[in-house]
Order: sequence, then structure tokens, then C-alpha cells
Amino acid sequence: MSNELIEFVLVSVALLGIGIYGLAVKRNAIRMLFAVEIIVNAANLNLVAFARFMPHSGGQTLALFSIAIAAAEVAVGLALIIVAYRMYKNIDIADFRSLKG
Amino acid sequence: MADALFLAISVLTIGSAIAALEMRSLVYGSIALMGTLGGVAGFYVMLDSPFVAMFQLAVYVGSIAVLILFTVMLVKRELIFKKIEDPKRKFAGIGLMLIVILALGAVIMDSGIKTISTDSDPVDFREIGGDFLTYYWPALILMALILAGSVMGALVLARREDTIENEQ
Amino acid sequence: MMIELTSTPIIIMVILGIAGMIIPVINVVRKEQGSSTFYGLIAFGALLLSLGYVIYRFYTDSVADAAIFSSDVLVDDGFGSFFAIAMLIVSIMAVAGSFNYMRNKSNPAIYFSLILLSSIGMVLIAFSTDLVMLFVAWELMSIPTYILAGYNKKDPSSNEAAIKYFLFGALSSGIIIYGISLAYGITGSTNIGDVIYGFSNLSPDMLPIGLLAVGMFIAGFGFKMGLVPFHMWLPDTYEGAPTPITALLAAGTKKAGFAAALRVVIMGAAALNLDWTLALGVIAIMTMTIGNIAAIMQKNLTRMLAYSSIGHAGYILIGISLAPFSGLGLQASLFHILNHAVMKGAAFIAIAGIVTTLGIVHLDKIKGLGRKMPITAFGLVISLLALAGVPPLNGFWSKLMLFGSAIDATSVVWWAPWLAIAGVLNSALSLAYYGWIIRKMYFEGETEKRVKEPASIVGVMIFSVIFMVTIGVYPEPIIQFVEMITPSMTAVMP
Amino acid sequence: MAEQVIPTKKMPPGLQVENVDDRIMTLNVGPQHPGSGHMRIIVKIDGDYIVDADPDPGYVHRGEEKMAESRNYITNIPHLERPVIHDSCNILYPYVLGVEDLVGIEVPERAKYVRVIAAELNRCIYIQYWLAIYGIFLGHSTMFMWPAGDRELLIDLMEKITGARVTHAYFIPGGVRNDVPANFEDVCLRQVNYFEKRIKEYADIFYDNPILKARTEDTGVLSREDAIRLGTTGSVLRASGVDYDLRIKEPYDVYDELDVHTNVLKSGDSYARSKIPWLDMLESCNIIRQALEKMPKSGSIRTKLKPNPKGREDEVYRRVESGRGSAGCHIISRGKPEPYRLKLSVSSFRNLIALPYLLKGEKLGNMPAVYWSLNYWPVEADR
Amino acid sequence: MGTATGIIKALNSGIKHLAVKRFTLRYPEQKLKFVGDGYQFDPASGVAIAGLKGRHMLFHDHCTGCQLCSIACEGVAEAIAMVKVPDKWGQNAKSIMPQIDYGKCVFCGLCVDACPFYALYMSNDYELSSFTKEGLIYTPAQLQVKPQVQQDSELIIDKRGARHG
Amino acid sequence: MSVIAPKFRLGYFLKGIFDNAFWILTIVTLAGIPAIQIVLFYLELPVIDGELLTAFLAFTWLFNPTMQVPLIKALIYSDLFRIVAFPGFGFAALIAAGTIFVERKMLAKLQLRVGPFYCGKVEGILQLAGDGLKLISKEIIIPAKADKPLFWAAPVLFVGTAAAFVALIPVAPGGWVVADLDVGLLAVFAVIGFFPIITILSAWSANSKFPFIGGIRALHQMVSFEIPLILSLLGVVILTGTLNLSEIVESQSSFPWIIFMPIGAIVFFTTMLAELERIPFDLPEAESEIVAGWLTEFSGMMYGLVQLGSYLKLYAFAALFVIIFLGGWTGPVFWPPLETEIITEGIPIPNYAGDPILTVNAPGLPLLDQDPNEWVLQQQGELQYTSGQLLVSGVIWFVLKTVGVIFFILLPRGVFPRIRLDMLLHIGWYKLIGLSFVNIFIALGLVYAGVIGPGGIL
Repeated sequence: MSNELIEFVLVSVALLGIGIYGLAVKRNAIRMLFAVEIIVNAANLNLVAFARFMPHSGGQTLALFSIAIAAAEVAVGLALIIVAYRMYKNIDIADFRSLKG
Repeated sequence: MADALFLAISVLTIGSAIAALEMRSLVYGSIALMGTLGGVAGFYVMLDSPFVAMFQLAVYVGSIAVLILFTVMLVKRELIFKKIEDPKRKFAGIGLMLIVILALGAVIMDSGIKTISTDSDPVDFREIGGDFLTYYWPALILMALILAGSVMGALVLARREDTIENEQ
Repeated sequence: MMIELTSTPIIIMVILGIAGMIIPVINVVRKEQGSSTFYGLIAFGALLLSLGYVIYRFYTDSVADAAIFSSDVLVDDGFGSFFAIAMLIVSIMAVAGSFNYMRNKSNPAIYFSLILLSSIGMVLIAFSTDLVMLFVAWELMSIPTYILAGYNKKDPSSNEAAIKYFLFGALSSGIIIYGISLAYGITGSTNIGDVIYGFSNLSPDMLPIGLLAVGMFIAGFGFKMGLVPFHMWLPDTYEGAPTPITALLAAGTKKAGFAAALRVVIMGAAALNLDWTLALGVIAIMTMTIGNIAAIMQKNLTRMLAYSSIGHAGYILIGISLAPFSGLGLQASLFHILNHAVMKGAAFIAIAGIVTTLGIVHLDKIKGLGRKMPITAFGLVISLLALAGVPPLNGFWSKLMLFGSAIDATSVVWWAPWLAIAGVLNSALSLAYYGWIIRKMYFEGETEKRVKEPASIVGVMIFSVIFMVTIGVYPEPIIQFVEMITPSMTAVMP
Repeated sequence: MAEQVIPTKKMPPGLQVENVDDRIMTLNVGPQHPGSGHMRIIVKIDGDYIVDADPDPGYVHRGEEKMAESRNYITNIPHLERPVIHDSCNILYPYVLGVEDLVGIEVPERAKYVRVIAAELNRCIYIQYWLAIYGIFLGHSTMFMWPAGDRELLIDLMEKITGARVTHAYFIPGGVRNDVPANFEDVCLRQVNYFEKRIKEYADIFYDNPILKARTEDTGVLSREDAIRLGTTGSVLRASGVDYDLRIKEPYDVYDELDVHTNVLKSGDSYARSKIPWLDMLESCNIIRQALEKMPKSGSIRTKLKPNPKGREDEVYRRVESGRGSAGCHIISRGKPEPYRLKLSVSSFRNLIALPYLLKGEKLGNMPAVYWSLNYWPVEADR
Repeated sequence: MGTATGIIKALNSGIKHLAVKRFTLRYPEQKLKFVGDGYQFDPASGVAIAGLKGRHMLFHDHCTGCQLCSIACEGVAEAIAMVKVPDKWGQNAKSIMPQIDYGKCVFCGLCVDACPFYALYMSNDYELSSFTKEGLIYTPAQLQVKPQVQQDSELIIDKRGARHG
Repeated sequence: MSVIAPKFRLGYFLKGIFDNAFWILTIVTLAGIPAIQIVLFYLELPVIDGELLTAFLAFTWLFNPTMQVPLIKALIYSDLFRIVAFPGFGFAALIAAGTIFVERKMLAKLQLRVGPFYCGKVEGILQLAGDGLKLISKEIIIPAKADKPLFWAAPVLFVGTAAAFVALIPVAPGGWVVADLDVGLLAVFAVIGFFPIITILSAWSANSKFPFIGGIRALHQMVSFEIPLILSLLGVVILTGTLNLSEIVESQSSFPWIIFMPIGAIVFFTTMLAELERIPFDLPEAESEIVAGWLTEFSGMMYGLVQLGSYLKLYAFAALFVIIFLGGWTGPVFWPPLETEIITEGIPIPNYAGDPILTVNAPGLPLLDQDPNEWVLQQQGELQYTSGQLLVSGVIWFVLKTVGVIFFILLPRGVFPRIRLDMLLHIGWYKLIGLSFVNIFIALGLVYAGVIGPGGIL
């Protein structure tokens, strides 16, 4: 390996920060989903990087699980967004105001 | 020191992650997200994990990106360009991001991670298959249940009630 | 070592998994014409069967007492069995409460199937001894509930609840997996036992990473538990989601969060030898205070109970934060978890009955409910009183144990009595709004005609009233049970 | 089209047009669209379902009926076959019969047989053309090429008789323009037999094809009552189970001397509507063979008319069974060499009325199958 | 299993037709042979004779300039105009003969029917294309020329299908 | 009668040609030559045999037999050759071009007509070149409100993805593949996953209704048929225990997998038709309903690129079928070994003066790589076939099988009508997925019954 572990982990931290920024700032449901995906990818990158430097297969396994779970999560989230869009004609969660709070 | 390929991929990944959140058009945002996911897949290839990389491409690009694009296109076009964003909130968010990155980065840079490097051979991806079948088999079953449940649920949610009767 | 196939988690997974998969298949075969009761009965039967199996295993002494460590992904221990019993009771109550609720709704089959899948996740969280298993089970618990919370497609509030729940849930799972990745990175394993061992033998330059990992675990699990900085989604979701699902969320998934926290965070934090208890204590006080004060201001029954559920998370946290100092603390927490599961489940199911029969959730409209729906109202009253901690009911004993543990730990930590004081004050505060509901139901309103109460709700009410009163009168066996299964903190304390 | 006549179709719930929503998309199918011909169908779709369809003929109108008022009875002939050039004999047939009534001349026996042969050949030519387009509408390119090629056999025959391949202008009041060529019977019999053998081969690849059956069966179902109430005719009517064929019910020329069977199917779906014309072709081959057998071997072919014939003051309505159904011609004469008023009553327009009714609630993929199964010829509806 | 049988039958039919002779007439190399010499008029019986309605032929020695063909065409296509011809013919006092614009002619043959002197026939020539509109107007002198046509391809029907040979 | 249209003037024509030539020369002179000069100035030219390797010298080497054969050999074993020519793009494009021609002629024969006839004298063999020229010379029209970057990118991406797919296909033993991945089959799935995205993006970017409907249909079709596609191949993966395509081929040296899993082969073939949008599954381009589907707004060479991409995809899918079910390049080796003299002594190649200066082992056939050592081993009976023999006969078998599969892909176009969307989804979700699970159970049964696999009977 010509690269060192710290480089990958720093990229992962940057992605995590971007994801948290997106969740904090954006109010568009799809964009928030993007942000969540970025966070999950940051975690996966961490896992695979750690697994490579051990070396150990567990990290890759967990990354595979995580990818598949992310797919399921996105499917559910997008279905919810579609339902919301049908109802509100909007996907901005700042405009969802049927519940107070 | 990081080599050029690594720098290129990290610029692609991080840049397109920012673009995914900041592009005006959601469609371009989705494409930028695909760039991020592809960049992460590139990292996996650099980390000698081709199986995870290909799985990432197959799942993320093959299904998640399609789903996102489909949803984005179902949503009316004007909304894609509508932006409700409080500048104050935005600066707060940027501050939060910087705090997170700097704090975590400082912690990590300060820790023992920075000294880790390896010359050992990567794990063969066939070992993952072995792990799946021996150690993680209950998790694999749960995974199947998650996928089944999410597909069923997403179908139930996304299909329109009014046309179901017609199909019978 | 492969886990044996007759162990509790595997059997529960098989029973509920088969039932959960066979319901949609029947649905397809019958061209989506089946009635909700039919599917509900399948789910009910499967849950009862699993509950029976847990108890059978427990009484034949086939399970270990409390094993945090195992070389496999699952362990068949008393700790898990305890949580399994609580989760299965909650799921049974949710299913029973849904019979009536789903009668005229579309897609009942998938609804019950998803409840079953979610219960598998909840149960297996308590049994898992591997972070991968824990994460997968966590997601299996969460993803079906995202769907279930938005199951009322025609109802905007249900959808809004689901989207908020989904976004926070997805964030929490992202944070959890980030934490797992850090923990994995510094310890080289995903097995909880190895992770804790690795934590306790961490080199000093890796310690910040361990701290970070534990912090991320607390944040991630805290979202589900409804701890105070992470509780924003909770009232909205509980209010908007279908009410039986709210019961499942409040009484089930929240407790699963505690199970995961007990397995991972507490042990990990203990192993790291950090002064984390004070932080948890502060969070506990904040959580219960904010929850109870916000609950007073609510006019909506579900929302009020949602805030009350935040408050109860604070009570449970008292015991957890005191765990290293007083053996009573963890036992009290576990006892309160079981009690709260039943009490909150009963309360929400009662509200589900009221919603489906009369269609009201507003506090001002429940006048005369005591005469309209006497059994439901009685069950609601008993569960509210138990929540408030009124003496002859089960809530009293667990709260007593919690506050007792705080007093007990006074000699070790200076801030422990404050926890007890805050708890007592909050209990008194909560009695105010619970009493308000009771007053509305029984002492206001003109003579109302009695309406027909759904049989399933009545059944749930009867069961929970018996449970609460029995344990309230004779708590000894449960306390012994709790004592037996409580994991030993000294095993991991350096 | 009067509203009260159209039966209302029970739409699937949720597909009413009233609940207009941004999910409804309006498609202009035509006039520059491969699936419409010279017309436009304004289709509103909701997802994959058609919630509203509005056929809009009117892109090829040239006032055929008005033009006929300023031309005499003979020079009208090349004009009146223009609406359906592929079925020119049959669309001319009612006009010729009507003029014969008005002018009062008898047609020689041999000419009647020649007319029947020409009309049946032309019916087959038309149906082959229709079938070719039906094939390509369903995405079956072979079914475009085979009928288009086999049609050549009959076009060859028609050309031997009339001298023209498509626009024959063959029928004339008082008979036909010219006699058949010398050894026509043998050639005709040989080619018709081969043609029959060929079209039977279509069954394997097209009519018995499971994909085609799955695609067209139970789509666009027109019940017997609705078919009658909507006033459909020809193959559409017979596919819905109504045994109504003008060659039997109102025999003209020598059809009463021939053994004519009609083909009736019960189901009334697109498949039945597409199968009836094919069965008609087989029946036409039978009729041609019978007519060739019974035809007088020699004799007069044409009763000579005066150069500029004048009809008596009367009005007359004659109709025949064309390739698409009943084709009628109403002529009002005021004793002049020109008709005072001429009105064509054509089957395409009458079948088109069923289109919006049938398309509602169908899937978009069924639109071509249902539309072209109505045996519709855009120019005829428009004239 | 009806579906599978049907699919196999259809595939079989498709493969079978790979061996059937091609039906296409390769037009510029092959030209169809037509009945007779074109659409003509039989002076004996008074009815027409079957034949292809192709380009007209004008027999100058029969044409009387009576304009009947032009009148017949008037309601149909208005393709026939009567023009002066330089030659003098005994039967044609006005020296006018039909000139046909094939850009307008619909080849209905009513002019042939109308001609009482058998002066206007139709020939087998149908290849009339031209680069200009003017090239489609045939003067009486051009109409007089008998077209040279090479049409010999016939429809052959045998066991392996029909073809043009 | 005919006259040449008056607008045409030979002068204009010649002037046009000269104009073009003038501008090309001008641009080359003004821009190209300085660029070359600058590049040459900074380029470090290698020194070989004491000579500076200038462009001229490199060019002269091509005509020197002593240099030429090793050069060609080196070229053939370079990566560029693999990507551009033999197992990669060029080979696939050649087969794709042949496919187009065969498709048109075969369909014409089935429909009793002639097909392309005049272009290229012999049965219209140059028709494709003519069509290509026409497409190149046509104007590219972009809808006014289209999303231009995406609209431009879509055809290029389509061809690129198809080429990436082709790059994963091994065509001959000995690693004749552009990208030999251990996870080849998974990479195939990853690449296939890109097509729906490109389709939907191009459909959306055209901003027109018919392309949008077509794109949505394509999306439905491709995404729902990807699942049976993956599942139908899982059976073979279970039996072989590898994801490497070359290893999958080598596992079939005694018998092809289609013998054991005909159901999987049928499922894969059907899903292949759907992924390729061939009749009876060409709903995204159903011309009678939605004009041309997602291709409606493409014009000129953009359309040509999409067609090229789809035919490359067709070749790749057919080759994948051959690799997985039909045994790839395995088959009897019929290529005779070279003459003994050639192997042992080689063929002397004279220089300009006529003196033999170089002995080439297999002149003119450097592709075969006739290694004398291998030949010696073969003579001693230790090696059954040399690698050159294996290569040639392997490629021939591979091409033969692929062409056979392509024939069966093309045949339904003449036989079946188009299917409807709900029928398509029903087939995909209910029947094909069920059948592919049956296939997986067959494979598992074979493994557990001990017929195949480690320690199996076969």
C-alpha cells in the first residue's frame, strides 16, 4: 500500500462533515437523503480502510451489509417522499406543517 | 505522501459530495451524488477490495441512483429549482461542518491512526463468502428479511390505492 | 463455535420470520382479499408461540444468566430473554390493538408482516453480541417502523411523522455505523466482547478514538431512546403515526435502544474507564424534566404521552448512570423498562381503541369517556396511575428502586441524591397531567351512552391491568428475575 | 355525436378525468405520429392508463360530397373512389347501384359476376393492407411485410382486369368498363388458391401467436349491446356477436345466388375484431371461386349509356358491405346530369365513435391495438 | 403449455420461411409483363379491352379534334388540353389535338371511353418521371410515339412459393 | 426525357471541395505544425542502438522486416491493442456491424423480401457504411428546451458503458480480455446497472413527452429484469465457485452448463432480450405508441451512437451467454500445428541485399505466438496443444457460438409482436424470478448431491 490509513480516514471525516452540514442546512427531503447517504458512505469507507490495514475481512463484510441496508433504507425513504409529494405537492419538510412542532 | 490518483479521487469524491448538496438542480445533484458514490468505489479499489467496490457500483448506481433519479423526475420540475434556505442557518451549518471536521480531524490526527500503514497482502474476497456462511449467517437471514420488508413496504407506500382495484 | 439451532434467538427468528414472510404470500395467493383479522391472528399466534418458547427456555434453565461476551454473533442469555419477553408482550399488544384499527384500511397483510419483522429486530438486538448483528437487527427493527409510521397514506400527519422519523432514524443509523467503524478500527473486531476487551487495553494514543466511538454510539442509540438533545422527532412521530404503531415505537423500539445501549455503550464506556456517569446523569435530569414539563402543555393525548415517554427515558437513565456505583441501579432500570413497556403499551393501545371507536384524541373531547367506554377508560386510568408511580401498581416499585439506587449511591458520588430529587419532583409533576386526563374522563361530561368496545382492546386492557396490579401487589418474582439477569458491571470494570 | 347515445363505461376508480391532477399527461397522438394515420387522437394518460381519448379527424378533408354536386354521374366515378383507394371498388359500388336505379338501366348478368369478383378481390386487397398496418402497430414487422407482399397477387389480378393497380375506376353505371382478359379464370383461380394458402399461414405466426393473444384478448371489449347502440358496423359489429352482413341481409347483384357465409365471433375484444377480417378474406376466396364457376362464359359486359345520363327526379339510397362494413350512398337527383346532393355513409366514421368509448380505462400500450382493430380508414371518415 | 407450443410454432413458421423464395419484384431489372398492349377500345363491341392504363397513345390519323376527351377529363383531372398541331389532317379541320399533362392525369381512362373514333388509347408505358414539371406535359407529337417497353417478368407460383421470374 | 436538375453545377461542387481542402490546409499549417514542433521540442526521444528514435526512424522501421515482426508482436501484446482492437472495441464493433447486416438480410428473407441490395454491389454489403455516412452528415438537432449537457452526454455515455461491458468479456484462453477481474461477473452487473440511468437521463433531458414515457418504460423494464438476470447466473456461480469469467469458461471444458441448467439459460436469454430492448420487449421504442420512445429526439450521429452502443451491448450479452452457458471458447482444437521445419528452423527473412538476417518462427502469424518451447513440449507429449492453436480455435469457436446466439436474439424480431408493459412486468416479477429460483435450487441440489463441485462425481 502506497497510501496510509490516515488519508482515507480523513476523507471519511470530510464526508461525514459534509453529510452533517447537509442534514443541518437542507430542508429538501431528497437532499437530506443525499446527506444521509454521504454519511453512510463515509462510514463504509472507514470500515473498508480499517479492514485493509489490519488486514481482516470483517470490515468488508460489514460494509457489504451496510451498502445493502442503505439500499433498503433509500427505497423506503423515497417511497415516503413520493407519498408526501402526492399529498403536499412539495418535498420540502419545512412546509410539512400538519403536526405542530 | 498521497499520490496523484488518491488526490484525484478524493477531490472527485468530496467535490461531488458538496455539489450533490449545493447544485441548484436536483437532477444534477443526483448525478453528483453518483460521482461521490463512484469515488468511494474508487477508494475501495485502491484499498484492494474489488468485491466491495463492484457491489457498491452495482447496488448504489444500479438501484439507488435509479430510484433517486426516478423520484426526482416524478417530482415536479419547478420544485427542483425552488430553494428555501435561511442564510443564517446556512452559515450555522457551515460552522457545524467545520467544527465536526476540524474536531474529528484533530482527534484523529492526534491519535495513533496516523502511524498505521501496512505491507501485508489484502484479504481475498472469498474469505468474505466464508464469513457470511459460517459466522454471520443469522445476520444474512436478517438482511434478507430487511430487503423483503423494505421492498414490500416501499411497494405498499408507493403504489396508488385507486388503481389497485383495477388490476384485479 | 456456531450458535445452537434451538437457542431462543434462532427459534424466534425462524418462527417470526416464517410467519412474516408467509403473510404476504397468502396475501398474493388470495389476491389481496384477505381480512385484516385473519392476518392479525397469524401474527398474534406467531408472537404468542415465540413468547411461549422464550418462557419455556427460561424455565427449563437452558439459558445463561447474563452473558455479554460470546464468540458468536448471538448469545442465548437471560438478559436477552428478559428483553425478548418485554418486546414480545409489546408486539402482542400492538397486534391486538391493530385488529380493530386495520379493519377498514388497505394492505393489512403487509402491516402485520412488518410488525413481525420489526419484532424480530427488537428481540435480536437484545441477544446480539456482535456489532454487525446488532446493526443489522437495529435496521430490521427500524426500517419496518418507518413504513408503519407512514402507513396511513391518506393522512398528512402520518406521512410527516414517517418522514421525520425516517430522516432522524437514517441519521442515527449512519452515526451508529460510523461509531462501529471507529470501534472496529481501533480494536480490530466487531464482536462486542472483543471490542470491550480492546477498549480496556487501548493504547493511550487511541483513547480519543474510543471516546469518539462511544459518543457516537450514545448519540445514535439516543435518537431511538429519545434522550433530550436527540428527541426532536419523537412527539411529532408519536402523534402522527397510527396509534398502535405508536405503542410499538414507544414501548418497543425505545426499549430496544436501551438494550443496545446496555450491551454496547455502558460496557464500552465502563471499559474505557471514563467519567461518563455524570454526563448520563445530566442527560437523565434534562430528559425527564423537559419531557414532563412539555407534557403538561399538551392538549393532544398521544402527544402528551409521547412527552411522558421522553420523561420515562430519563427515569430509566437514572439507573443506568448509577450502574457502576450501585448494583441496584441497573436492576431498577431493567425493571422499569419492563414496566414502562407494559404501561405505555397499554396506554397507547387504549388511545388506539378510543381513536378507532370515537375518532378523538383531543384532551377536551374525552369528557365522559368513563361512561362511554368503561373498560378502556379503566385500563387507561390504571396505566396512567402506574406511569405516575402510584403505590399499589408496578410503576411504584420500579421507581422506588430507581430512587433507592440513587440514595444508595450517595456515598460514592455527590450528585446521586439530586437524581432522586429530580425524579420525585418529576413524578409529582406527571401526576398532575395524568390526573387531568382522569378528571376529564370521569368527572366531566353529561351522561353518555355506552358504545361497543372492540374485543381486542378489551383483551389488552384486561391483560395489562392484571399485569400491573399483580406486579404492583407482589413484585418479588420479577425483582428476583431482574436480579438474576442483570449483567455484572464488575466483569468489565478495570 | 349525441351524448345520450353513447353508453357510459364503468371506469376503474381513481381514473376519472374530473380529478384533474398534474399526474395526467396529455399526448397528441398524431397527425405526425406513426400510430395515428391522418388523424389526431388527443389522449390523456394517468400513468399507464388512458383516462380520456378524443379522436380528431379532419386533416384530409377535401369536400368530396360537395365536389360531386358539380360533376356528372360518370365523371364522379374517379373522385368517389378516392376516399378509400385501397377499397375503391366497394366504395364505388353503392354509388353505381344508386345511379343505375336513378337512370333505370339493367346490368348484364356477366357484368354482375365480374363486379362481384372485383369487389371481393378488392376487399381482400383492402384487408391485407389493413392487416399489414395492424401488424406494424403491434410491433410485428413480419406481419407488415407478408400481407403487403401477398396483396401483390390480388393487385396483379385487379390490374389484369381493370388496368390499374390501385385506383381502378372500374365500375360504371350499366356494368363494368371492360371485359376480363382471355384466360382470366385460370389465372385467377390459381392465384386465389395460392393466396388462400398463404393467408392460412398467417395463423401460425400471428393469429395463434400466444403473445399476440395475450396482448389483444380482453382489451377494448365491446359488448353486443354497446356495439349496437354505438352504431358500429362491419367487422366490429360481427366481432361483438351480431350476425349482420349486407351481402346476406340485403343482397345486391348476384350475392343471393352465391353461397355466402358470415363470420361472427362473440368476444368483442381487439383479437376478435382483428380476426374477423382475416376470416372474411378466406370467405372472399370462396366467393370468388363460386363466382368464377357460375359466371356466364360470354355475354355482354356493359349496357350502353347515353353520353350524359340524367337521373329521374328521385332520391335513392343503396348500400353494400365494404371491407370495413356498410358503405352507403344517398343520391338526390333533380333530373339534371349532376346529382343534386350526394352523401356517403361510411363505416369508418361510424366505427370511430366507438374509439373514445373503448380507449377509456385502457392501457396506453393498448391504444394502437384497439384503434386499428376498429377497421378504421382515416381518409374515409374525413372525405 | 399452450403458450410454449404457440411460441414454438411461431418460431418454426419463421424459420421455415427462411427457405421460401423471395417474392419481391426487383424493379429496374425486372419489369412485370402486362395483359395485352394497354387499355384500348374495341370498335366492334363498343366496350373497352382490358389492359394497363399507362401513358396515352394518340393516333393522329383518327383524331378529329372533337374535344370529347377533353370534356370527359374536365370533371376528373383537367389534364387534357387541345392544342394546335402543325400537320394538316383531313378529318381534323381545326388541327387541334389533345395534349396531356401527366402531372394531373389520374389514369382513369375515361377519355379513352369517350373517344368515338378510337384515336386515343393507353399504352403499357408507366415510367414517366421527369425532373421538371414541364417534362410531364406530353404534346401530341410525343403522344404519337409508340413506347418501347421491355416487360417480361411474370408471376410464377410453385411449391417453394410465389416469385417473379 | 430526363434532364439533370438545373441547380446542380459541377463548378459549385468542385469549389466546395477546394474550399474544404483550403481551410483544412490552413488550419493544419497555422495550428497543427507549431503544435507538433512544440511537442517535439519538449519530448525526450528515446535512443535505441545509438540512434535517436525520430518519427522518421520509427516509420522506416515499419518497412524493415527485422524490426517489423517484433514491433507488431509488441503491439499485439500491448494494452492499447486489447482495448482498441482485438478483444475490445474493434472486434466487438466488427461483430456488431456484421450483426446489423445479418439482421437486415435475415429479416428480409424471413419476410420474403430482398433487404439491402444495391449498396456495395454484393447484396448490399456496404449498406451499413452508407448509413453511417448518412448519419454523420446529418444535422444534429437539439430541442430548444432540452437540458443540453445531459442530452449531449447521454449517447456518448451509452457507447462508453457498452464498451466497458465489452471490455469485461474474455474471448480466448490465455487472458485475452481487456479487464481480467476476479469479480468479473459482479463487474458485469455493475456495468449493466448504468444503462437504466443513462436511459432515464437522456429521456428526461430531452424535455419531451414521448421520450419521457419511453425512458420510464425502459427504466421499469431494465430494473425489473436485472433481478432475474442476476439470479439466473447465480446457479453457475454456485456450481463453479468463482466470479471470474475466464475461470467460468474453463470450468466447462468437459460439458457446458446449459446441460444442467437449461432453465437458467432460458431465463437469462429472456432477460437478455428485455435488457437489450429487442422485440418482443422493445417497449421503450414502441413506435406505434410513443413514436420512438427515448430515442425520439435524437438525430444524426447521436442516434447513430446510441445504435452503435446498443449493438455493442447485444454482442456483449450474447458473448456472456456463450461464456456462461455454452462453454465459451471450449471446443475441439482443430487448428493443425505448424510444419516441423517452420518451428524448428523458422523462416529466414532476408534483408534488402537478400541475405538471411533473421529467423522468424511463425512469419505472418505473430498473433499465434508459436513458442518453440511449447512446440517441443508438444512433440514430447507433455503439452497437448500449443497456445497458438488454442487461441485460434478458441476464437473461432467463440465467434461461431456467439453468432449462433445472436441469430436467436435476432429471430424473434420477425416472429413476435411487441408485448405490453404490464405483461412484461408480470413475466419479469412472477415467472422469471420464480424460474430462476428453481434454477438456483437445481444448482444447490447438484452441489449437495455431490454431482458437481469439490469431490463431486463429475
